[in-house]
Amino acid sequence: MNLLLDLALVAWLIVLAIHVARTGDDRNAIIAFIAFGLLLGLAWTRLGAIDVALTEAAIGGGITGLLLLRAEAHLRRGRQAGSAPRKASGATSIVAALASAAIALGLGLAVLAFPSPAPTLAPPALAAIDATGLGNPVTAVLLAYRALDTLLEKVVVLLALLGVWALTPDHLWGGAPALKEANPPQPLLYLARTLPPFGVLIAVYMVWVGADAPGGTFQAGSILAAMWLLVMLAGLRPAPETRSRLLRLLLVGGPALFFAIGFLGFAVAGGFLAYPEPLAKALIVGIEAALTVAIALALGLLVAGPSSKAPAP
Amino acid sequence: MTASGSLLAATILLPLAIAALCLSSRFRARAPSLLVFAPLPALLAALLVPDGTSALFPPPLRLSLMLDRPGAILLGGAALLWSAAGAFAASYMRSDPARAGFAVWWLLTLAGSLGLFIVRDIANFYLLFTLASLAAYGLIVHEQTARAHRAGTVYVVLALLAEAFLLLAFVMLAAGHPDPNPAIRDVVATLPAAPLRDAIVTLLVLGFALKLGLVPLHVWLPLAHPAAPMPASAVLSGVVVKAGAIGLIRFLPFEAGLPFWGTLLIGAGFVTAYYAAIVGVTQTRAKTILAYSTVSQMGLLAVLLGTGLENADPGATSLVAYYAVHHTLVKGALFLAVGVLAATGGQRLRPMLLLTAVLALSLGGMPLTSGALAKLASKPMLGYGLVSHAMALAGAGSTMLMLHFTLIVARDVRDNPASIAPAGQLVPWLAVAAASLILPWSLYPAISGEPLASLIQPDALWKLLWPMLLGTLALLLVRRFERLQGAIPEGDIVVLAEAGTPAIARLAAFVERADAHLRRWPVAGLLLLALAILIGGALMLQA
Amino acid sequence: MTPLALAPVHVATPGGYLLVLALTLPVIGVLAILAFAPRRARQVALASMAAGLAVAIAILAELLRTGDALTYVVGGWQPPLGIALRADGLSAALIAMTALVISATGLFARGMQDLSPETRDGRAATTFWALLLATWSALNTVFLGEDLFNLYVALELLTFAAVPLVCLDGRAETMAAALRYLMFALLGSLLYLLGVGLIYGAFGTLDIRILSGLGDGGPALSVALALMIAGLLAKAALFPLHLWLPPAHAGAPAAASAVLSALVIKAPVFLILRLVLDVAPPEAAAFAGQLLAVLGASSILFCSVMALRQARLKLMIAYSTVAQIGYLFIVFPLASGPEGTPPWETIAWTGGTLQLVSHALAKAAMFLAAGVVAEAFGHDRIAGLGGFGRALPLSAAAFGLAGLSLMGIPPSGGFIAKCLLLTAAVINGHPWLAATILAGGLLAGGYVFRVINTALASPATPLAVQRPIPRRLEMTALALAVAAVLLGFIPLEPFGLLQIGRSGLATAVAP
Amino acid sequence: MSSAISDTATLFGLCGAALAGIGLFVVIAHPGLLRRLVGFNILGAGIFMVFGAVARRGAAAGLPGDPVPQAMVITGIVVAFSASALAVALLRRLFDLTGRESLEPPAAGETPRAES
Repeated sequence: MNLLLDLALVAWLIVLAIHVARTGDDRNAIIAFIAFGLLLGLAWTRLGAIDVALTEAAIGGGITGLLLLRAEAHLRRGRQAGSAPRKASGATSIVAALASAAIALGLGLAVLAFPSPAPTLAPPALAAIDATGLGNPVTAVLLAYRALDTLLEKVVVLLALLGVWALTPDHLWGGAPALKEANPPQPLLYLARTLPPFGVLIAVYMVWVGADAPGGTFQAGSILAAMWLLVMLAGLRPAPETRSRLLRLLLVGGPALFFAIGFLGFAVAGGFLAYPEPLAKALIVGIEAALTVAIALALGLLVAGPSSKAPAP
Repeated sequence: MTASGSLLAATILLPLAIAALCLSSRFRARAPSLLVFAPLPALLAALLVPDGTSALFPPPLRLSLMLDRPGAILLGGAALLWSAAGAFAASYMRSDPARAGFAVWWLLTLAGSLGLFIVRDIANFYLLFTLASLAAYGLIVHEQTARAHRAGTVYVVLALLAEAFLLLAFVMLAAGHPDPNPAIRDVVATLPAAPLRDAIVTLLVLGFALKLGLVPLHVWLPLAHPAAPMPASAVLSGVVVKAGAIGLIRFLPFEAGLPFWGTLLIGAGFVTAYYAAIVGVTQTRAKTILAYSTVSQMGLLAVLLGTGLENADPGATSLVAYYAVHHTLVKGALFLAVGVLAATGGQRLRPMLLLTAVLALSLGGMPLTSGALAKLASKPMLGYGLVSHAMALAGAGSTMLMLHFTLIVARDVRDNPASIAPAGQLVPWLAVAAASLILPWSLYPAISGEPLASLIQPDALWKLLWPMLLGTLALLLVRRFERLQGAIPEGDIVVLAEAGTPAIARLAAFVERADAHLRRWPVAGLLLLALAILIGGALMLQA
Repeated sequence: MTPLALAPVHVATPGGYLLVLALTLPVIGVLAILAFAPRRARQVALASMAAGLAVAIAILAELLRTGDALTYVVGGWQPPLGIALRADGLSAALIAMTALVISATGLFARGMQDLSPETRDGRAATTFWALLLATWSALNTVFLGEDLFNLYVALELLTFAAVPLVCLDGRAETMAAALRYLMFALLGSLLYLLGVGLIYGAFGTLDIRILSGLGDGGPALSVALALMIAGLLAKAALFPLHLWLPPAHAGAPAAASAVLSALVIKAPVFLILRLVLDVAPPEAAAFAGQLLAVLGASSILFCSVMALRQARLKLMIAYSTVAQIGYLFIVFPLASGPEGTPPWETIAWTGGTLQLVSHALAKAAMFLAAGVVAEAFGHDRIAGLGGFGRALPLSAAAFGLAGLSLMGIPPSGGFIAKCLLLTAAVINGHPWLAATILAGGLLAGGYVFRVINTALASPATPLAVQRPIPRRLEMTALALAVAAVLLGFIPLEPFGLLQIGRSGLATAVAP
Repeated sequence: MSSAISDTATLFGLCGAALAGIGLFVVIAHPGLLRRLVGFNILGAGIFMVFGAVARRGAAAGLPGDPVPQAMVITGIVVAFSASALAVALLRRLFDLTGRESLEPPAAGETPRAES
């Protein structure tokens, strides 16, 4: 029964992906991709990875979808009438299809050839979790065992934001991005008024339980970002100016706290990014809280794009 | 460090130091007047340092120097010419706004070319060889004319080619050696038994022959030497080409001998000597004729080297050095003469023309001149067979070429207004001319082992005179055919090579089109996947 | 079979904390720049540079003092669960090189920004400092990382820092160049990531040191290595995957070009080296080495010709980068010494490293000099620069000296590098590689001389400087070029520093 | 590891392989930059799914999957999103400046908008 469900899921995913490849219209492709992202979330639950499923659904499908849809709309508005979307030439397509198929085949072979029993780090991850005081092994991996990756990845996000901001025309630098829809439809306004309080609540809850149960800083951050974007899209709150001091301090605050506690480890726990055992959980949850704010802001601002209004004098 | 060692080191370091001081703009203005002093350590070293002295400098310099007899002879003659030409340059370039830059290139070339005569290890030989080659480029293009740029381009291309041949040869020579930077002598000793012997010798001969200007690798020389300012032409033709000679002296195994390669060098040498004489006699510019004469003379040098290599006669190296020093001084004096004569007119012209003619005919072997000495000294080694006769015939060719030169110079200066060249040019010229007459006499007994008296015996004189008469006759014959004058362009077969340029341009255009195609996204993307598939497939098949 | 049964392979060494500093200090500078006002950006950046330079020197000194690699286990979590950092001799050399080039570029950028005070605290200037520091952190992480996924994050950090550098000036063609760069780099990153997933699936660990001790991974390892190497090649812009490099490196501001060409593309090359040397099984390494050498040789020949054909100075230098990177790939077959000699004890290993470092210094010098030229005359068309040597003698000298190193003319680091590679080619019997090395030198001579000739020319109307250039700005390029030349004085034999920390490794190549 | 878990993991692993292939195809063959970005996201999803299969196969000690690759996927998703955002911003700016939506020179019949 479960296998049938899985097969159907896989079939849908592949059909949607092929649709993205074949459809002539970008908007059509993006909508298919959003559906694909949601199904992907479902697939992740089938793979026993609730944390990933939440992240995938929120970021992979939702926010990425929004980003792409906005871009598509922008291009559509600016496009001249009659410039038809281009398609790849036939020969290129055939060769590319063959080459991609060969790669997929190789991958498939590799997947089938994985050793059995599978090597796994689940037991040691679980064995070491007591030292962190956490209950969710994924959070333990993200914020303790492989905290360096997470730390660098936070910097990656900030850097991407910096890169987006760097694309601002010089006279608009430091101003605010324009996110508001020209005529926000009523349902959007309604959602933007009602959803955010619940969203914030869910996010806070997620950070809190993320230590022990599925959920955590990314998931919470992306939900917060989604709420914020909703508010900005509906025009209930303007997007902040990118030069705003508070904004920048909040953005930097999460990673900075992470670094600070990491360096504190030198003094009290014998090494960088090491946590003193009794305080480990408290410190980690603290870091997560600060990171959640930073992530939410960064994700929202990444969707909002470079500023399009000159900074207020 | 002994005094001798310091003197040897100063040979290289003093010119480099002066060049480095030119970074200061105040010093730079005075640099040309110092050119005369830069080669003095070399001169002193050649005179004072005993043969066989060596000096080692610790890492990171890894420099080791050694003075032997051929090196000392070449070093002394070259230093003399460098010094005199330096003095000449200070006067000649007086009003050239770019003379400071000229001085820097001069000093770098000087350091490289003199250092080559005394360097002992293989890496620094290459370094100094490169220094001399590349810095000479600055001298060649100094006048910034279209001619100079064409000459410079041809020169650089072939110089870099020579570098490439030599680098590979040196690396192959040193590859089997435990010391990463061995002494040249040590690796050459192992050369005859080396597994890649013939490849190495091919590369060495190609590399040095390019420098020496052996036909058909000579094309750059008649373009480059005349393009430079007069004093620079003198040192390029007099000294810098000898880098090829010292290279062959140092790197060919004269102890063990290589008969095949000896014969090959003899053949190439004669072809060069005759070919350059014949092409040279069709030329109409004095400096170009001198350049062809240099090519021809380097051919004769190659004959001497080839003979030594064929007979496994290490003594040949001293003889080659002796012949080379004769050419250094005479050719240097002749180039300076062209400069001096151009600034001279009226009554004073006649004695100067006479002296120029004597110098020119010295290359043809005129009795009592250095040319005669050099030829007589080499007679015993060449024997009395075919080679000896061919050599005499080459003397006839040289005589023909140099008479042609004298006539051209005389024609060029016929209408000069009455004046006299400044002393700053006249004195250096006379000094080199005098040295070219005296120095070979003083060295003769040591080189040939025969008393000076043997030089004035009648049969020795006759051996020298009949080729000269033959050469004179040949010239008279040539001058009957007016059309021959200017019939062959300067650099002769370089024109053929340049005809190949469109093909190269087409190839380059093809590369450009290919690049534009490869850089298209789908193509590059597919290539990326293809690489992944190729690597993956191969690894899976292996596993 | 499970890696857990093994004793810890990484034992933290006393100086290990230096590695953490090398990795984190520049990033902290980025955070500070974001948090502070724009006008503070350059002070923060210069302070971070001083600190970073000191750390790099300390790492090198510590390595030489102890004669052993530095190791740090982050958070005390032993791999495979945690992440380790490790600096062996090669890493330390690269970290020092990075610090040197970044600091010089920083000084240059400061001087360049001083030329136009009105934009000094503007968008491009402020962003540049943050991106420069981020690049530095990313590079150090790549050179120090032992964990393949950690290296993935570092590579992405590098991409995200490098791409905006390309289009800082905001012109349309640099946008296109940046976008093309970003897309191809992403493709490369994703292929690499795919390989990481397969390796984890096969071995349950991503630690290179643990992996090097494990056996054959079957098809999964083969596919993984193929994908990772191909992906990294895309990021290294080796021919024929160089589509993005020339416009990106030529379009960026001079200081950015210098960092991109000198340092950024070295990161994927370094990772390929580690994969082939430490992860791939011997036969796979041998095959991959052959293939990489073929690509490297094609790169040298093809892109040198392209460099020769360029009308613009910066494009010429950019193509030269692709050509010079080729030399790093022909090291692979050359470094397989006689039976039993591990690669890092061969002269080719020293030669390759020296080529990497001397190219970094020389190429940075060239781009900075070209930047000065473009700034002074308002364009960089070679045909229109006749006689620039008279107006900018120091820049012309810097270009010439750097050119010596690229051509492999003594005395320079490039010469020693090419000499060692050539010797290795002769000893190991690779005549084609030897010929390629020489031909590449000749072609490089061609394009360098073209510029030198232009610099020395004296056109009828002397070239007018549109904008006076302070001497100090020119000195930076000259200093880098001189450093490239001074590298020519290291000994002509396998270099001790580069062997530190290698010998303990159970190697894949030497059985 | 039970065989059901193993089957699911393998199934999704193969699905990941297929998705990666489709994503690669879109990225390489499609001239439109926006579609290429969608392709990148599909390629990324495929890759993450291979990680997911690996994680699922590593279910042990009472955990439904190996947490280490799961954590990597979370990191990877955020990085992939950042890349998409940067690419979109670049694309929009390029479009605003030139009217181009693709990096290849426009095919015959298409007229590029005047440079602004």
